[in-house]
Amino acid sequence: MKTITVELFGRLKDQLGFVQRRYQTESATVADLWQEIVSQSAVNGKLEQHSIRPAVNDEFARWDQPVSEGDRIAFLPPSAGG
Amino acid sequence: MKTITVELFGRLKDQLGFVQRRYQTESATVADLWQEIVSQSAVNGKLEQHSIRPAVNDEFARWDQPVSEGDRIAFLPPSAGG
Amino acid sequence: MFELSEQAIDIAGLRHRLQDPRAGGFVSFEGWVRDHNQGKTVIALAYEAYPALARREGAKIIDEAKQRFDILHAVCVHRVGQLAIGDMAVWVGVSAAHRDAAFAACRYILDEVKSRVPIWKNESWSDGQSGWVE
Amino acid sequence: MFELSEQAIDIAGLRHRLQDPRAGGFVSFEGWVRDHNQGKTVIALAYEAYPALARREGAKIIDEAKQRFDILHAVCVHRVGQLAIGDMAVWVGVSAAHRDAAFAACRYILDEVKSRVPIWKNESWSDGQSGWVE
Repeated sequence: MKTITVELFGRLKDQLGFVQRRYQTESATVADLWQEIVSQSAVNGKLEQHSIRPAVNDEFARWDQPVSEGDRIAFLPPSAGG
Repeated sequence: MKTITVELFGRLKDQLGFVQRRYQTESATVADLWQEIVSQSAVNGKLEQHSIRPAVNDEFARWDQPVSEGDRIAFLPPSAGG
Repeated sequence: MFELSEQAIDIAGLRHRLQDPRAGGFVSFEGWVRDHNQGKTVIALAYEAYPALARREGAKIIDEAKQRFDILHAVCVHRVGQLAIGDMAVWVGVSAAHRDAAFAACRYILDEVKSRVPIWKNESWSDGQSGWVE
Repeated sequence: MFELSEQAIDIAGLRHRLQDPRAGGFVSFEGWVRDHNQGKTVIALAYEAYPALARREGAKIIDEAKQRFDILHAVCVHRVGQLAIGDMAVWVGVSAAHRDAAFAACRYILDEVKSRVPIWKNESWSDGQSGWVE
């Protein structure tokens, strides 16, 4: 069991109902963690993985990146700056 | 014989040695007038008609425009703004 | 230089970073908050950023522009927080010896910032609703 | 709006002519006097215009840009008289609902003004000479 922090941005905060949360997880990869979070939520709809980009410890990350103890893992919807 | 005013801009002032001058001319068209001015000058070189644009009374004009009494006729080298 | 700003973007202060005796052209873009979007009347909006990532990705885009185009200086600043109609949301300024490079680099920076820098927009509409716009 | 100016171009005064609640993008170009041109070191320059024709041709270019591109406002001011290195020789500003039109129209106005508006440039070089540059 690893303790990590999950951060959400933009619409994901509304869809999943939190901004930042500490998690106890056994997920091996970032993708597994995302599926775990989505499966625990009541929300359907636009939570498809392909529209989301993960970041780990303030760096863009791959979905297959391993989850390590103490990681700060963020999920980002498409950018909409400008 | 018509009395007109000729105005020069940019390098033409240096090449032909004046800025503005009253002329007595029998030239029928703007092109004839240009040839008359060039033939009276000592300058050779870049006085080819195709690089010059004429204007009559503050409007761009055609080379075959007739010269009328009282006209203000300007000869403009290529623009170099910006 | 790429920055996030919680205050109104100070163009005068930024312009002098772009001045250079070798520069013949300067192109700038300003994104303003407009009063309509996707058929709705917008009354205000808020930008949220992921600051650490946004700054790093923004700096990377500026570097890319300097490598791809023959420019002298490039700056981009993006507002975060609450904005009103007419407020400046983003500013991009580029100076170069020649205008072609300045136009191309300004456009490149703007397009890349919009698509790659993690910033999100929450609009407030005239019907009392609000929502995230992507 | 197209103008010739014998004084330094006042950007702040011009920008407010382009503001509009419908505008989402604003693109501006500034032409600066640079310290070199065609292999020579430039120390100063002077712009001469044919004022009546320049104003009319400039206004025509602004109208063309408004017809060709989906823009809201467009302004161009060109300096005449003596300028030093770093001085602004020309300013073009365009506001539009969307950035594509603003970029395209700004570029169009600049290119057309450079080639069509009767203005000429006399450069002073570091060798003590000066001459008309086309």
